[in-house]
Amino acid sequence: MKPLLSVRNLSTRFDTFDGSVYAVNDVSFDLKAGETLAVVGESGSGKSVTMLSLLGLLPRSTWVTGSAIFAPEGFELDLLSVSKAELNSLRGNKISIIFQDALRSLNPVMTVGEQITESLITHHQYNKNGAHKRAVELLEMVGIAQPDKRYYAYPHMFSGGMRQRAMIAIAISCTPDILIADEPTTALDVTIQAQIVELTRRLQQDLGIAVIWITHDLGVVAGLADRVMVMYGGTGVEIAPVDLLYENPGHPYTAGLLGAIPSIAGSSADRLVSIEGAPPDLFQEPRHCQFAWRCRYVFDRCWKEKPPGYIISPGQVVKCFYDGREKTPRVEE
Amino acid sequence: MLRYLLSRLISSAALLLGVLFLVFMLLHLTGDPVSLMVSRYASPEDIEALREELGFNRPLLVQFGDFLSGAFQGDFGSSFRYRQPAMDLVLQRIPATIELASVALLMAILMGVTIGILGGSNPNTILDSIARGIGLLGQTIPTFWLGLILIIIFSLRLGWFPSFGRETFTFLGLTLPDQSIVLPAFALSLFTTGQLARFTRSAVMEVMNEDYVTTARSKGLKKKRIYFKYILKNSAIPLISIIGVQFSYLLSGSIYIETIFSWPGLGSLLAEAVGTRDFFLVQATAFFTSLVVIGLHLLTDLVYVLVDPRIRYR
Amino acid sequence: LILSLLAITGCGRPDAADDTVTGDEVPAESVLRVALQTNPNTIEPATGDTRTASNVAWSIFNSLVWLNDEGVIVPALAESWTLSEDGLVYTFKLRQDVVFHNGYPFTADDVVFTWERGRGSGITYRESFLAVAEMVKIDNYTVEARVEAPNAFVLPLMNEHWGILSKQYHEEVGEEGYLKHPIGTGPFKFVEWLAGDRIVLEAFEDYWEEGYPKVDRLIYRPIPDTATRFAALINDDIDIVSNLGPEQADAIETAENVSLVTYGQDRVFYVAFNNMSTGIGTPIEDKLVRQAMSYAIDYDAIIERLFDGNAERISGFIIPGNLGFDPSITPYPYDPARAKELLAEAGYPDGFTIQMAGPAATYTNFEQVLQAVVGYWAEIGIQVELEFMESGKYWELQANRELPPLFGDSWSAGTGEAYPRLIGSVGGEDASYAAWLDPVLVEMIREVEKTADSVERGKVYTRIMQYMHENPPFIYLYAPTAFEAINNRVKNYNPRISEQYFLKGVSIE
Amino acid sequence: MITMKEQRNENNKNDLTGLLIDEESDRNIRARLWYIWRLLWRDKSGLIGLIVFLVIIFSAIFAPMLAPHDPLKIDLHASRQPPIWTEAGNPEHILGTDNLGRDLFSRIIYGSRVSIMVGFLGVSIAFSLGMMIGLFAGFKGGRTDNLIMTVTNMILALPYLVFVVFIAAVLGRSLLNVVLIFGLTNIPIFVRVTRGEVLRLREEGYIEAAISIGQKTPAIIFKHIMPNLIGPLITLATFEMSAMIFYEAGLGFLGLSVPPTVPSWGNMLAEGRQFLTVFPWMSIYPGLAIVITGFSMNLFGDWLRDVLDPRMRRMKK
Amino acid sequence: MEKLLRVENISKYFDLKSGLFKFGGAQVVRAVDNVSFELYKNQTLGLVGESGCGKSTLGRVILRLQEPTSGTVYFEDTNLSLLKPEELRRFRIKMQIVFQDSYSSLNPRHSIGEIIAEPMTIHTRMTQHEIRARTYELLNLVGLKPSHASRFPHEFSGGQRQRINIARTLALYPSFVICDEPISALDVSIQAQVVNLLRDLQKELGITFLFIAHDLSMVKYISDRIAVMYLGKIMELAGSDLLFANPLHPYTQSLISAIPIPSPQEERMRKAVVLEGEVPSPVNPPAGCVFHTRCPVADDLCSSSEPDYSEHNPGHFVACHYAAVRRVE
Ligand SMILES: Nc1ncnc2c1ncn2[C@@H]1O[C@H](COP(=O)(O)OP(=O)(O)OP(=O)(O)O)[C@@H](O)[C@H]1O
Ligand SMILES: Nc1ncnc2c1ncn2[C@@H]1O[C@H](COP(=O)(O)OP(=O)(O)OP(=O)(O)O)[C@@H](O)[C@H]1O
Ligand SMILES: [Mg+2]
Ligand SMILES: [Mg+2]
Repeated sequence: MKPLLSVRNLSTRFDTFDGSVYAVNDVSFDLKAGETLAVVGESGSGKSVTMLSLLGLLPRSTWVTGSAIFAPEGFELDLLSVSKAELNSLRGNKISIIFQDALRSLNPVMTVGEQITESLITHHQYNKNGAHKRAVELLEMVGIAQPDKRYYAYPHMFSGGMRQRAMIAIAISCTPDILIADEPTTALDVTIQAQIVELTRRLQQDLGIAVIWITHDLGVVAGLADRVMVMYGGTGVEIAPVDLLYENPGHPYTAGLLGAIPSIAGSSADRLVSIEGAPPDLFQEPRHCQFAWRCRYVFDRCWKEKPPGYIISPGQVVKCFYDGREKTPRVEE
Repeated sequence: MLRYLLSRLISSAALLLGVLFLVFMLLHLTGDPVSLMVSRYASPEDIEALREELGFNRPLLVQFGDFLSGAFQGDFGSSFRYRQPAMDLVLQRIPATIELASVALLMAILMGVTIGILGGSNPNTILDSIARGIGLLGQTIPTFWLGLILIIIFSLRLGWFPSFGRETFTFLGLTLPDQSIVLPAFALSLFTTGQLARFTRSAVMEVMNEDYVTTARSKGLKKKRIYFKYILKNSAIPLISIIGVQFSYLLSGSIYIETIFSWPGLGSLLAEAVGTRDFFLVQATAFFTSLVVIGLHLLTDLVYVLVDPRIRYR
Repeated sequence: LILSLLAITGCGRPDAADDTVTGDEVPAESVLRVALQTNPNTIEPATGDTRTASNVAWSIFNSLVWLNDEGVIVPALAESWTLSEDGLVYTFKLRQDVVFHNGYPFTADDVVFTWERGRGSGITYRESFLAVAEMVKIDNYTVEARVEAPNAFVLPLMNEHWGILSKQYHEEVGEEGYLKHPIGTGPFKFVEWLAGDRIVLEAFEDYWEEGYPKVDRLIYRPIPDTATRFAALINDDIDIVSNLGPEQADAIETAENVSLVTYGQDRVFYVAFNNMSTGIGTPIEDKLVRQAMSYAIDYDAIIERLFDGNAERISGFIIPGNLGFDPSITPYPYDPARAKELLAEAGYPDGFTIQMAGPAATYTNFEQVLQAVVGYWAEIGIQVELEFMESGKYWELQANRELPPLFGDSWSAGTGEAYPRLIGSVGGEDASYAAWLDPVLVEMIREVEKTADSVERGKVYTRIMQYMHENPPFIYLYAPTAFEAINNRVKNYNPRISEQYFLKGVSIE
Repeated sequence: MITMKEQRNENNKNDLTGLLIDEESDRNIRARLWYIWRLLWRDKSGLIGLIVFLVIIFSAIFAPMLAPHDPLKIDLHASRQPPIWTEAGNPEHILGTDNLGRDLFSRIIYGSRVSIMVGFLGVSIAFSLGMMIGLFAGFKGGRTDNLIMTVTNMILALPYLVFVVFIAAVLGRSLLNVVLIFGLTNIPIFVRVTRGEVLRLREEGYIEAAISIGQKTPAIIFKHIMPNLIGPLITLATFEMSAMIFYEAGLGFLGLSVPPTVPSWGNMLAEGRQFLTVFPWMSIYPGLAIVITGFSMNLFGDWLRDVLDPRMRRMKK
Repeated sequence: MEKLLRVENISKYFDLKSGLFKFGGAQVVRAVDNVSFELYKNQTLGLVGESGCGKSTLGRVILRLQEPTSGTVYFEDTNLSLLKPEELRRFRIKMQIVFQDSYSSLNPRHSIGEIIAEPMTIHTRMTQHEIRARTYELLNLVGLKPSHASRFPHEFSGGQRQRINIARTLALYPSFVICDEPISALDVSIQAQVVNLLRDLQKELGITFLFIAHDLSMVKYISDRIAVMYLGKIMELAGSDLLFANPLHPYTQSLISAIPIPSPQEERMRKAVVLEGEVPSPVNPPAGCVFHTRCPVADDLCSSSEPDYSEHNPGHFVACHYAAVRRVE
């Protein structure tokens, strides 16, 4: 089956006064219809920029290269080369996105309801009344009590969880093919996070939306994702089906991440596995493995070239010259 | 909401009281006004008698008390020079000044906000530099100098506008100024235009970086909608609170502009009253100017509350 | 917001301008528009505190007598008058055909009332009324004015400040009401006064002088700024502008629609010395020093450069045109060498340092003149610390005799005689603004007061002039030339040296 | 942020030497200066502002050396000469002369002294007193703070110029008075900014950290608050300085500024005003001097604000 | 076990109104409401709870960085509330705090060396040389290099900054350190570095920790005992293994069940209790048991009367009418 979205060699560079920032480097991944892809990585690893690049939402003086073939039923186009107008007609319609901080993502001077109707009116020629009715339905769908009243509320009158629900309502209002959720629960409490995760999962099943879920919480990923992409220093260092990744991480960084989480069941006597050092500086164009600074298996080659993607098991692609299983540098076939 | 209103009202009243006190004290520091009031030929006894009559030889606080109770009854004393109740003189002049300041404010808003938006939404472009330049220029050209230059160019050389005075016409029962207001209002407005351009520019720049604007773009909304409903509406909020302050600048600036353009408003009255140290008249002028300013502050606060839903339900 | 503000503004002044007419709206009506330099405080002669104010007032009011264009006192509301032998009683026969603007008849009661009111402590020119000790109504059209000692200035003072008020109307509206809406017997009647904006007068159809006034409407517009006044004139927005700067004369001469009117003024600009308070013990008490300082100034350069030649050299407080002027007395020439000699003679070969004050923004170019004067003094070694004060404060200090040893000022005289400026500035202890006390001089001034005969008085004046030249209490700087400009459609405009104007005869083409 | 490469290199070095540390701090100072230079270079308007500003200060300080004539020297025979580039221009007087024949160029140079003095001293007064009161209010909190802020806001709500004019008229003309007026009337704005900053800084973790390690209050103010306060206040100061120069001109116009014998831009404007129609240069050049000075100070102030406010810097990308 | 610190009935209310003119009834935030517990020497007490439930405030009040509204804190035998400001300032040598925000708790204008040396210059008479030596020692202790002393905070990564914070708190050998969410702002790969460091330090120096966090799994890893807070009150307190094995309070139960497990199989097996609704505002806390609005097993009793906070089993404190009676499932 053809993937719904197929991103190839996506790179994004910001030109700033202090120099160029190489925020995303050579990211490739596929997204199938209806599946959930989790993108994990630490702060600054390029998760958000990757997604914003796809939607053309980055500021001026940004350079995006690569391709992103979006192929829902009926048509096919490259998100990175279509016209602005065409992209605009997809945004919020076929592809929508929700952000981490729901309060700051909602217009403070517009009612929540009006913000939901906007996409409907823009993309689906709803009239005012129809849009209103639909918006109330959507509010109800995302679990907001008294939706007809809450329609007229302003964002600041909602609690954190409710705002995120409202954001979800906006995002799914046009029943998109892809929903990108950029750390939607990071700002929320554990108990509220559980509510939102639950809600998204339910809506995804009901509506058959493909979800890209960005997070740095490996716990959330475990329960939510079909496949996982791990990002480090702007590169997708590993992509794998979720079980495979947790059982058998192919990249030293992935392994490090998993080791850094204490397990509830585990004993407190064990030391946590920590990755020494700090994330890389993105001001230099990467010419070698970005993780080399911190990698305990680093050897000469790591400093000389960028590792290509090695398929180490079905569906598991790793960008690393070191073969963890064999405990030797990888040999080229 | 009501409570907010009430507390704003009370603090405004307190503010006014403070203003009265300040004006009163400052004036009394200037020395004795009586000697100014009498004729060139008056004898010392006459002066003493007048001083007695007007009560200037009593303790300051008592005088202040008197002054306050008078003020509450709308009695600000008589202008020495004009021999008329100070309040009448002031009331007569207030409309012209408010008219001038309002038109200037309107001009400033039209020009300043437009310039600010153009600059702010295209940061670091030529357009932005021009916008910043105009903004700065407005803030650095001395107001009265600008006024004179305008007279020379547009009145003397080109003859497009009258150089002085306030002419009016009546329309739908309203007395409105004719083109005679153009030059003075423009000269007066330029400073505020500059300020507003700057504020707008930075407000727009700030709003443009807000997540909700990115969200709006991610919804695939039309550019126009994003501009009006997201960027403008949100940048307007900080601007509202500035407008009160700007109006107060405009009222202040009218001291120069009204003198130059012979605009019959409070500013020229004040310049005159200060020059002749017309005790009660200065007091009344300063008080009513402050009253207008404070009133406007109150008004902008209320508008603020209406426009920004975040405050409304406090 | 703005709209509502405008609305408030609009509603606040329903009467603002619906009936004001500007220039060409109604062609049938002739309108004379006059620019004023300052805002009058009142438009009533006894309280209007500036020339500007009283000139407006004299369009509305009449006195018993007035000065004709030759500078001679002639009857006005008084048909005729007689003076008793002892010079103590003036008997005025009043005109019987005169009515006030509101139709009230003019009678002796009004004259007596005007006198009574004028003696009130709040009246600016109270002195003018105090000069008459008693005012008695003989019958409806006869009054007697009694003075305590013979005083040559009773009639000139009447001319200057006695605008006859209507007693009845004053009783009806009170003092404030009167000043707000003045009623007189003059050629124009009051229509409206928008403070700071305009004063509108209208021809009084029942005016007692046949054939006057010549225009239907008279509008005064206060325009404080020189450049603005100039622009208004060139733009045909104003018909008569006074107090122009000399530097604008050229520009006006080249303009087609306006012409320049120049005339000498009965005003003396001077630097005063103080020997009554702050000047005591300073070098300026020495006559030689004062003479030296007089020699040190290049008056011609000042007049040439700062006034484009448009001012008169003067040799004293009594100037050409004043009674008793002696042309044989010549002004001090510019002679720095002589000045140095005198200074050395007085014991100050290296000069000295002294303070001086001047009023700020009051007279044309006067601040610059004083600065130039100070510059010249510096050249003979006298260092002067010059301070300009806001005029209100300045006159307050002057009245309290707290000004520094030197100060610059000017004094006019509206009567054709130098008496007012003499009595005011060197008239002895009682004179409020005097800083110089010279008993000889005071004695001579008293003599002027007592001498009713003008020829005799002239002789006294000449003596005074001589004395004040030898023994100068002032540095006599110049008598200015006034610049006025009129639109070419204005006819019969005759400004007068006394700075007192009547516009009743002015017509518009 | 320090790159790992550097860290690695450092591992090879022999640490623990005082020498190294001195070298490091030296590197730091130079790096900072270099950084500031780069910031100036990339925002040219700030650079221009700074340069013009420095030129003006320079000319104010060295006025006696720079001015070709005595600014007070009256020469009636040389009065009203137009600037050198007009036909009637006199090479003696570059910008021409005024009504009393004083050299305009020299007067403008000397005038910068008054302007800078008014601006500098005025701001110094407002700055120092305002900062002290603001610090006090912000730190004391409670009723004291409320009272101070009520008074401050009250004064800020007044029509500013009306009061400045009023006070100036009361006090009379002198440089000291002008400085005092601007200095004193601008205290509230410094109070407000200082207090706002103090309240913000008090929330900063490092202040709480300083309290938690038992630091004394004066030390907290001087070591932790003040250095961080200086930035915003200096930015404000540049703006206020240009505003004061602007307002000085206004006072000059009303005849309320420094005595007319002192060459100040405001006075020159006021004197030239009546000749504007006939000898326009008398007021145009002092006017330009005011505009250029204000412009440069504002440009520099804008730059400073952008640089000092990390939020703004990020916005500029 | 030896007690180091005793907190008795401590409360902290914030007054929301300010200004010269106040209208209407006082609005107070009950940030911490009648909390009592004890801390044992050389142990770590974990404190968890949702955002805004008063954890940081409790920490600050214990150290008297904020004055409590009521209640007392005993440090060994000293009643901290009775100390005069100057005494308190000196007392601070013994108790320190590591703040949540590693970025803002270091003055950007001071070098690392100055920052770490500050406590020593305040409280000791050490010479410059001694201070420098101790600074290097501390830097080594927290895994940084002495050459870093002359650098400025912005040159360090979050983890390194947090280490600098820790070095500063350790400068004067404190016996008690509050760690207020020291790792929340850090990246996952860095978190472990700091947690390992804290545990090592405790072992080496015998420090007592109050470890505040909202990440239950991390708290469990580092703490000997755990207290669970909700809306300003402690709901449950017990030894960490005990708490996880047998949570008595419905809130604790749902919290534990909501922790995502980083293992796909287990995560799929987990039956989470998803609590309904939102956390009520501390300005207007619900009557009765503050948790009753979201509690799946609450009844009328819960909404009317407030449960006692009492020792249900030895060492296991809980505030619930139905502790161990009803379980959420
Ligand atoms: N407009 C921009 N200009 C310059 N650099 C940028 C810009 N936006 C992002 N970056 C840089 O790009 C890099 C990747 O940022 P991104 O927001 O994608 O990280 P992230 O993985 O989403 O992190 P987080 O978990 O904190 O959201 C960061 O180093 C960031 O500083
Ligand atoms: N100075 C203050 N004034 C008023 N309210 C305050 C103040 N400090 C804290 N609060 C309120 O007290 C409550 C508890 O705050 P606290 O910071 O202790 O929560 P927390 O549990 O540390 O939260 P987080 O996990 O977000 O750090 C919150 O509702 C907060 O809004
Ligand atoms: Mg992100
Ligand atoms: Mg906290």
